[in-house]
Amino acid sequence: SGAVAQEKVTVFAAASLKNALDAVNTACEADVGEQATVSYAASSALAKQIEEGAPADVFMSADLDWMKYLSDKNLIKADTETKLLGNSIVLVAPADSKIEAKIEKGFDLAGLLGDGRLAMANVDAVPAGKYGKASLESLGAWASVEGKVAQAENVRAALALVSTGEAPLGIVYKTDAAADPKVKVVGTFPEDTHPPIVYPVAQTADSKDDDTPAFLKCLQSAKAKELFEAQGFTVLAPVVSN
Amino acid sequence: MQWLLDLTPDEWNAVRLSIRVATVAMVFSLPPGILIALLLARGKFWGKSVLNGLVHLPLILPPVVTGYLLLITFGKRGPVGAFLDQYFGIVFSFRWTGAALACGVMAFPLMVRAIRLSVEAVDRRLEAAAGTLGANPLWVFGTITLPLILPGIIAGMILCFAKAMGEFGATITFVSNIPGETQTLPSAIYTFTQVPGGDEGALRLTIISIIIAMAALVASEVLARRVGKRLDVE
Amino acid sequence: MQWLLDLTPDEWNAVRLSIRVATVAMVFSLPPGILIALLLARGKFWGKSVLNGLVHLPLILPPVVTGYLLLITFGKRGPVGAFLDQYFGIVFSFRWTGAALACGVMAFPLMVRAIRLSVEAVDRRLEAAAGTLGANPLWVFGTITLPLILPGIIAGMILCFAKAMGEFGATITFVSNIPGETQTLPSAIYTFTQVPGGDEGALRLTIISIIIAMAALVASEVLARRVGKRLDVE
Amino acid sequence: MSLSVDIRHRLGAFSLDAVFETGGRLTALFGPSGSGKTSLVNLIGGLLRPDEGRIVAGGRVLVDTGTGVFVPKHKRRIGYVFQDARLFPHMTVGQNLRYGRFFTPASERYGDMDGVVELLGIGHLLDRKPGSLSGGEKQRVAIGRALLASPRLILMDEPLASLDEQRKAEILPYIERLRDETKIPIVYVSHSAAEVARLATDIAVLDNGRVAAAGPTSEILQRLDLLPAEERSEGGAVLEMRATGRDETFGMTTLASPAGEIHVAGLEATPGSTVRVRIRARDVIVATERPRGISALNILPGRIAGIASGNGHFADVTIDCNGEAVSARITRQSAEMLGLAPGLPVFAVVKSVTFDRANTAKTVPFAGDDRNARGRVE
Amino acid sequence: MSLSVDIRHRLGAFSLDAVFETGGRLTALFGPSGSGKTSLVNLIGGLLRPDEGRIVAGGRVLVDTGTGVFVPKHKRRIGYVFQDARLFPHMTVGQNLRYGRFFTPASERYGDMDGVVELLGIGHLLDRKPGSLSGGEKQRVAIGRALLASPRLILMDEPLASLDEQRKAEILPYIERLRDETKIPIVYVSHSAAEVARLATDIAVLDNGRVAAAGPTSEILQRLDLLPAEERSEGGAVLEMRATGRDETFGMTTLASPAGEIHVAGLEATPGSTVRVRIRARDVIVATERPRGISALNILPGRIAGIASGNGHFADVTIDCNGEAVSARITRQSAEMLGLAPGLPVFAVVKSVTFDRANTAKTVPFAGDDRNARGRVE
Ligand SMILES: Nc1ncnc2c1ncn2[C@@H]1O[C@H](COP(=O)(O)OP(=O)(O)OP(=O)(O)O)[C@@H](O)[C@H]1O
Ligand SMILES: Nc1ncnc2c1ncn2[C@@H]1O[C@H](COP(=O)(O)OP(=O)(O)OP(=O)(O)O)[C@@H](O)[C@H]1O
Ligand SMILES: [Mg+2]
Ligand SMILES: [Mg+2]
Repeated sequence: SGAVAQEKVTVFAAASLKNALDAVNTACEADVGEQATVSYAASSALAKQIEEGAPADVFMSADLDWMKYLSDKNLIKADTETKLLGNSIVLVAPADSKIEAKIEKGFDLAGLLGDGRLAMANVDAVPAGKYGKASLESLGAWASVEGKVAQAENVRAALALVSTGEAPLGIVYKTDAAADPKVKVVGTFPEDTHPPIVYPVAQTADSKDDDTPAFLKCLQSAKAKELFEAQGFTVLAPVVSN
Repeated sequence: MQWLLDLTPDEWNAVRLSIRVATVAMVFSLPPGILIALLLARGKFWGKSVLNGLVHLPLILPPVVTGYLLLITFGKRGPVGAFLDQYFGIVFSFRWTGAALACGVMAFPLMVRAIRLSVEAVDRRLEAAAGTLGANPLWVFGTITLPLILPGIIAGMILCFAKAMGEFGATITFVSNIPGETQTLPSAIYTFTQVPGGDEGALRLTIISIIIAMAALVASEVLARRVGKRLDVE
Repeated sequence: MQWLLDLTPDEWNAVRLSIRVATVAMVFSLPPGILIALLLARGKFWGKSVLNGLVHLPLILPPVVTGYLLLITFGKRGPVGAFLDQYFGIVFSFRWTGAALACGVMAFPLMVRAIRLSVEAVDRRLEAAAGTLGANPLWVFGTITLPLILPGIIAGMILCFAKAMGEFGATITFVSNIPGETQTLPSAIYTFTQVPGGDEGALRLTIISIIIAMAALVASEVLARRVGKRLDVE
Repeated sequence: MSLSVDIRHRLGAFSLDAVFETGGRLTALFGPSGSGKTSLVNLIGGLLRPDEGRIVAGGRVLVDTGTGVFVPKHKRRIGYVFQDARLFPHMTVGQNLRYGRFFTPASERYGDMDGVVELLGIGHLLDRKPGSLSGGEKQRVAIGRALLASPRLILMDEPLASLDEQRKAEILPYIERLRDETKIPIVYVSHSAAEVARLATDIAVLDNGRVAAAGPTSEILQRLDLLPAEERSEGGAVLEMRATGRDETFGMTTLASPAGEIHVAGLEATPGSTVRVRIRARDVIVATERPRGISALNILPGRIAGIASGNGHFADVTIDCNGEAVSARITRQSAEMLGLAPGLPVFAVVKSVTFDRANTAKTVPFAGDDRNARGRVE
Repeated sequence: MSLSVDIRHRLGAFSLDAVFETGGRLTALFGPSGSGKTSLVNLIGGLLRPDEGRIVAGGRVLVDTGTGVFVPKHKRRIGYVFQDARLFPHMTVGQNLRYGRFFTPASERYGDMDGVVELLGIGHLLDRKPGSLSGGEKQRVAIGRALLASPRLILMDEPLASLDEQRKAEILPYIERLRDETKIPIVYVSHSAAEVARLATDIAVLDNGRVAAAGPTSEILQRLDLLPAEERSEGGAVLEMRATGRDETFGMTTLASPAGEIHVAGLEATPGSTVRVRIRARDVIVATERPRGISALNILPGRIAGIASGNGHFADVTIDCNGEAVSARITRQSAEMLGLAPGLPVFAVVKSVTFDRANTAKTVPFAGDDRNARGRVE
């Protein structure tokens, strides 16, 4: 069964894409001729695996850095790289929280936190954390909350800290917040306060599967757009019609 | 119950694969596990501390690091991986065999420790007695030492199996998370935890994983009791 | 060498914290570890299988799941966490104590197994002999059983320490990654592995982690040899 | 001090059903391998809990399944010398020896460490671990450990089995002194009839889990039929005699009883004291006329009371010496040749060197509860 | 078959320095506890590698530190009965018994399982695990296991220590037959002078790691001064006698030697065969005139050759019976009373029952290398 790469399109995708991509994958079966095999993991792990010769045809990263890591090493087909999806980050609180705030320059995040901690994904490594940190910096709030940040392994863990009430506030993707009834969105961080949140996609340099272009194309189809948006993503790439 | 078993084909694959991976990891790490446990318990050689350290390494390193080290060693382009591929046709990277390797490596310190403790508890005078009766060292090992360390072996095996059922950091880093090929139960659970609304799916797979491991655990206890009874002491 | 020790203050904190967390996890899980090992090795009670299963659970579950379970149990609003906070002022969430708890829980099955194997190897006739000499069961335990299971205890402790040096999945999920408070070495290493170009930093911290764990390992071997010598057998 | 045992206990296919009572100071358990001696001792020591029954030692109920009494072993204050030494492998010999002492209230301690260590010849071993001791060394340390726990009841399971005669000869008098000078009751398992005859005040003979016979040593040893065939040559008469005189030139002591006078070498007994003397049946020669010019010093006149010759080549002759019975085991041929028949006047000829140093009765008087008045050893 | 030992070995503070040679079939190692008997046996068995020295058994160099020879224990084909039984706890008694047999080439097997099992009385234990056996049962299984390995050299370390007399009496003849009918040399450690006297063709006396004396049994036992004080009563003369007749009525066998005739009960010896008879010094009565009308059947005339009375109350009298020496141990008082002096004609009176069944010499003829011509047992 070592011939995965020859039979099916193999996609290495950031774990946070699972729900949306599973749906799209099913919808695209007819167009591609088969369902793609999707391996979900952290973008970092996937990138390093591709570097070590993993049988991936498509790489979908949660941020631009790991895509760049591979393109710098000529491990992806540069002409196939597309900024596919976008997302936004929001400030969340437990559903029963009384906290209200308007996110704007100079807002008193530290005051809202009190003794509590601000749950974020890792601010150096995980995209959502990096975006959040950038936003807070540009809003002038970072310095006052830096010591109160609890950095989780990933966005989901950060969300769990808020939904269990451990942390009074957290910064997560809109897509995650929307689906969790135990948290409420306090506010959305303005897009211009952080680098664009982008999920890029590309075909790998080693990809030999003939169906790969069809799959990439389907990702940009109208029905895919619908499914991505249903999960709260914004679709950045223009729709390619058949 | 229906709810529990209402799995997608990929999830069924993950269940089957996990059992296979855990079993293979357990079985294949047993011989080297016994060997190294014997060496550590009884050997006197230069570099014993180094060997001991190496064995413990997977415990000390974050699983991601272990996985990464496996990836660059046993991967297609890694020195060992390339060698094995070329001369023996054995490929680990992105295969379930790689998952088994990762689980075996991660569980190895546990297995070695359990067996080693049993080896150290063996009354060597019994081995000497077997020697006087004509058994050469290999026979002594097979007929005396091995049966006497069975409790440790069983403990080591069940630890290995349980660990393999839960291991995911090294596995996903080494062989990724490819459904039907390298997606074990813990990887599948992890994937569920990474998306909104995945909790139910994660819970379901977790329960299945617990059931399998518990069955193995109970089997091991029964086996250990039977072995213990064979000793029939006061 | 200079390169190795050229750490940022946060990294130094992580080193110190890791040692502290591993030590505390090791020391505090020892008494319950011995107790439960004794129960499992010798007890005959209803629910023994359940206890055995519970002990193994952290091995079976993906660390993330264990971390999550800790979070909802020992967290601020978790039933146990709230109770401990209110009546004893013990808080785990976002504290290094929580990291120690997570490491202790993750290493618990290893510790219990090692001690249990030793307990099962104890010649109970020696305990009976001590009893005839006037030692009540507690004294028998302290003067006979405990010294005889020392090899298992040492093995359990070093396994716990090593595991705590490498544990990261449950820790970061439970108490997250707060520099100076809950950022242990593996968390710091993990962070490095998640950024492109972080390999060098990860390597440096990994080497430091290995050095610490190896020192502990060698110490444990020396200790075990000394204990073994105390038995002075043929 | 009395010991009363009435228990039933199953071990696999083996079932122990032992009933006996003894008021003696040292009760020997005697019987073939596998007859249940160790099991019985384990029951007395509290290492086994009987399926059913009752054990009372010195008025103290140790176990009674009827009333649910079971004194745990650490409260029984026993000194148990195990058949397999069971030394603590992680402690030095010295620590092993001191172990039981630690749990004894200082006021109840007796026996001194130095004395016991010297007696047992284990002074040079104190800092060693038991693992590398020789068989006999282990056994001696085990004896010391049990004795130094200052027990109120001593259980010894073949304590001297792996010791040479010299060592035994050194330790036996100590056990005799324990038996006679302190009031500590002793239960003593042994395969050696000589040892039992020398030490025991009472004997219980076990056979396949049942008590085949129990009673004072003199009674049991006189009944040769109770002993296994191979032990019978060790059987014989036990006479209570009084020391009447002492010849310092030759170191001989004269003992008298209604049966007559006998002369014993190397026995230290104050004149007037009572001494128990064992005359082994196999050491007695029967003569129809008083022998002259022979080295055997002891010639007791008597009359044949009975002849039993069930067993093959031998005849067991009982001689009534003025009211006391002396047994002789001779060949059937001799019995026939000499025309031995009940009523015939004969002489029992005994070499003096075959006497064992016997149980002297110069014990401290028994005084009520043994918890209050305890003799001291050393 | 000869055994030649010349080794030096240190164990902690103990040092063994043993040099002796024996051509006998059964060599007894005799000596006090801790004198190095087990260590010496371990060296012969290959469980210890000597610091220095050489051991040759039956022409085969087992170890020679000079030339670097060390035959590993599994190639020595020994049957070692350990002082501590060392049964395999995970195997049944039956599996323990068969263990060594499995490693013996079928052509070299001797002794049959059923016979040995019956002899040792362990038939009912075959399916049990050793853990719950009694002390004596363990010991018997250990003996069986060693014998059934069909060894070419048997090492027995106090094999009968924990057995009752009855069992011993059953097993001793078997060991005698092993010694006499097969050519397997036996090294036998024992504390019992009676056992040694009965079984040994040669004796090596160990004391504190040194060989104090070594030689044929008759020589060593006759030299009472070599024996520890407590063993001396077991010493005495060993006579080679020829069976000359048999009385079926009384089951008596007549044995003759230059010293005279003696009558033994219960000995099965074909007329004409040679029999070794031990006469314990303590069992001999010295008479200045021939006693009449006594039950003792054996009266050997002779002349006093010497009297030694160094030790306290006793005198050791050597009687020259027509060229053969018989020892008697009597009290000093008797010696004086009878006026014993060298040259005096006397009679040595011995009760027949005190004879042990002795070493019959009806062995298969020794024929060169013992590997080719091996007698069969059972
Ligand atoms: N490893 C060791 N280290 C130190 N001393 C030892 C060691 N092994 C044996 N000895 C000592 O050597 C001496 C001889 O031991 P060995 O077992 O040979 O005696 P033995 O003659 O068999 O005595 P026993 O009749 O009591 O069994 C003993 O004093 C013992 O304590
Ligand atoms: N747990 C058990 N299961 C089955 N049989 C047992 C068990 N324990 C003891 N026995 C049997 O009970 C019998 C009595 O054993 P015990 O140890 O009391 O004998 P003993 O009289 O001390 O013999 P020895 O003189 O050989 O030591 C033996 O036949 C033994 O095999
Ligand atoms: Mg016994
Ligand atoms: Mg010995």
